[in-house]
Amino acid sequence: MSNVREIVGRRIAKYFNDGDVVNLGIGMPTGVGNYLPEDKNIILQSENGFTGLGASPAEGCEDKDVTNAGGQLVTILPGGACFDSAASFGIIRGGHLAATVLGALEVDEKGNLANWMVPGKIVPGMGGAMDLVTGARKVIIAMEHATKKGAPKILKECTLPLTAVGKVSIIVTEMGFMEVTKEGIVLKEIAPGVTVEEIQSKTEAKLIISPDLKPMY
Amino acid sequence: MSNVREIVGRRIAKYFNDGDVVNLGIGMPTGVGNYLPEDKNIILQSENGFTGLGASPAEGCEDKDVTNAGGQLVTILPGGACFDSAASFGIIRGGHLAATVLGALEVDEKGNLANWMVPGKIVPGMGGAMDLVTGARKVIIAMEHATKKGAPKILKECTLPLTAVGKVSIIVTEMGFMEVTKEGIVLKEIAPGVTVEEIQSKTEAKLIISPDLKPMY
Amino acid sequence: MQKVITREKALEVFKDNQVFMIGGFLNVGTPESLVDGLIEKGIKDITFIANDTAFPEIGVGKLVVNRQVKKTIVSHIGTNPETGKQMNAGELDCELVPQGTLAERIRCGGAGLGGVLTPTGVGTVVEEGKQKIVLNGQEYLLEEALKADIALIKAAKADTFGNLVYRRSARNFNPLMATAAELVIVEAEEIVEVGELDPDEVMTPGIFVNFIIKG
Amino acid sequence: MQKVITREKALEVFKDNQVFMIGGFLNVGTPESLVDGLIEKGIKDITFIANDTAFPEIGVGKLVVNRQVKKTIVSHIGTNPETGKQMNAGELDCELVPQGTLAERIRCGGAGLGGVLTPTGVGTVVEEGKQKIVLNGQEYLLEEALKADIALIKAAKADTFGNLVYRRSARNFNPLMATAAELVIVEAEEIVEVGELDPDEVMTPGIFVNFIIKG
Repeated sequence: MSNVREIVGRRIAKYFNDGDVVNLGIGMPTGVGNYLPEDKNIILQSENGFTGLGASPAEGCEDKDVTNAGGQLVTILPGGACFDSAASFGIIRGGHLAATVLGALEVDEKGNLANWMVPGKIVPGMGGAMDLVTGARKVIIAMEHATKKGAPKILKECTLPLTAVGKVSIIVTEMGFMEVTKEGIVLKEIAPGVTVEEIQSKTEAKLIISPDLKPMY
Repeated sequence: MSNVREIVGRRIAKYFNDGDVVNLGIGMPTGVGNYLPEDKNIILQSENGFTGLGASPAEGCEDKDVTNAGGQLVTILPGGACFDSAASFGIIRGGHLAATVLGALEVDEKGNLANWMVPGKIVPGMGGAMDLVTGARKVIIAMEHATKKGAPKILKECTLPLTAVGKVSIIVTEMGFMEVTKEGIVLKEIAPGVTVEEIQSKTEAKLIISPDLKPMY
Repeated sequence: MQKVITREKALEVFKDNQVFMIGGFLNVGTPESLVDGLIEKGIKDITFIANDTAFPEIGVGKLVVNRQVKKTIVSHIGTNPETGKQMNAGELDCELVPQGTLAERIRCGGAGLGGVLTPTGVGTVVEEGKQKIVLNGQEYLLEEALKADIALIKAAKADTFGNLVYRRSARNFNPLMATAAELVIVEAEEIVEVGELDPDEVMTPGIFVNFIIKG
Repeated sequence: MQKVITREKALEVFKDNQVFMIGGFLNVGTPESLVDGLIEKGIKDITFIANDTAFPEIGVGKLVVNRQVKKTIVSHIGTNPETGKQMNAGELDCELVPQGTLAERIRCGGAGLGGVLTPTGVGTVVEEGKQKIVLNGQEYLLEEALKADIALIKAAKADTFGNLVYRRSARNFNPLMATAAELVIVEAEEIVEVGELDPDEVMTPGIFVNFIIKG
């Protein structure tokens, strides 16, 4: 799993352009922050109310009023700015984020996403996820390719209650980098040591193999 | 006219309670600020973006960034706060003003107000007036009782385009203090030297004379 | 117009069956001393509007565990399993609202707006029972204003008139909620005299604030 | 990502037929050097969204007098008789919007909201052509979002990343407009290095800002 986080995190971190404003969701997406390229200025937005999200504080430098959206103590980098929740979601909903990275329970070939509840079981609530998926210019899913039991999470059609309709752009798992297009899900990069057959066998949706398929690093 | 301003200003200033947040419109209403009682804390809100509106600055103390809604240089008192236009009208529309004082072209016995345009002639625009009239808990009209030509401004029904419907609570002129009720306009106080016949003759709406009619000071 | 009062005095306004807005995001920026007051007073049938239900033993989460809460309107309950348990058992009415929508609904309540049109939630269960309005080919949900009887607000600094300054991510829902309740009670880490705050640094104008306690 | 540029460079982005949002309230908080740039460049068929049309010889008012303006969306034109004259002659399309509604429409444009429901204007000519929606017995007008190609913003201070601080009543529409345009150009009285502004004093986060000139 830690290996999955690193593979996925490294690949997504490479995706961003200089100056991009990005929101990283809780869990695996948060880990993307560890791999941001040093030669680009990627600004992280934290939906609880600031831009310029930085690393965990050094011991003794913790500030009880500076946490990420998961409640973990973090730092604010020089150039950061704080705001209230309405302004924060104005940024998110208003299309001012180049991208958001979120986890998924299910994602499908129409770009639908389900990541906020399993009826009768877990109902954590949508928090900021619905706004993030609706408003960010690119929605990038970071997740393990299949469930712990091996069941596909990339489906023809989501079965769980949706977070948003048709908004997912990119899916990155430990097996590959995929783009959601009108024609379906295109496998553009495949992880070293993984075959096209293997990734398809763990994917319910029929993958379109890019004629230009590359290894994923 | 300067006498009218003083009579009207003094009477309205006495109307406020300690702690009231009040917005004074441009023109005669602004003058109300000169007569605020010293023993009460009346907070003036300026719709261009602050609370704690104070008097004109002393010479040499002008600040180009501190003006009232009429563009005149003013001051901000200790305890004042600045905000943007959306927040300013949140205060106004949201019922957080105890009262607004505005001028009128016409006002009628149903509490309708017309003060923002004369079709084909002057169209200054409504500025903040429509929001003020809609949102303030009390709408107080400060004006000369009749037009310069002597025509009534307090009508059975407004003829000019309305600023808002049924929102006027109080009308104060150099002739009297009137309250708009469901039954009609009640004359509650009359200026010294003015008779009931005189004020009625300059008023199109039929005035209800308060059984408790008092002199206006 | 003495707004700075004792905690004891502030707690006297709490009654059963009131609707509260309570600032904070996973307890960051939550007025904990006031929330604890709801527990001390044994206030029942609380409805609270907040970002989340915090944790079982922290902040507003304690109210849920204590079964003092009739209804919550929040965006997230995942950090407090007790909320989900009571909800699934039909013992707690829990309205889940997307976080950005929650912020806007509260802001509308304070700003005299009836509601806003948001694209968030279109095509999901969130749209159930709501008007859908199409503008320029885009679908929006009409989300209505929220108001409360009492807002419990946490500030870093207050002057004695109630002008407030928040710190860092402890700001979150506090300035919005301070506009949307009949009565606004502030728990401030520091209380200063009028005139000590620059008008430009004030984040909530004092005109919104009724009472201030030292927290 | 060098945001601080020369005035000359900034003016190069202006083209005929663009929609501008221009901060200011009777010219307080108006980016005058940028507005003068529109005159110098002879830009035509401008649509501008602003609080007012200022005065004939000051700020955005000069654009009207110069007949560079096709349309304005403002709350007030009384201080610039030329606007009314051109409007009455059918030479200028002037949409008059209540000031609070104008602020909300711009905010909606920046925040991805389709519109808001306001009680302001109900029963007046402002309601013409608009959807009226009744909630809990109260009538509201549906007022739609506004966006622009370019926002011209005046700030007291900017850091080189574009974090902005406004002063006193010069704030007005500036922070709203900075969120609602494709391109945001700031005229700042003072430009400081990144890190010199405290995150809590920033009123417009730098992520909204494309270019900064010294004004």
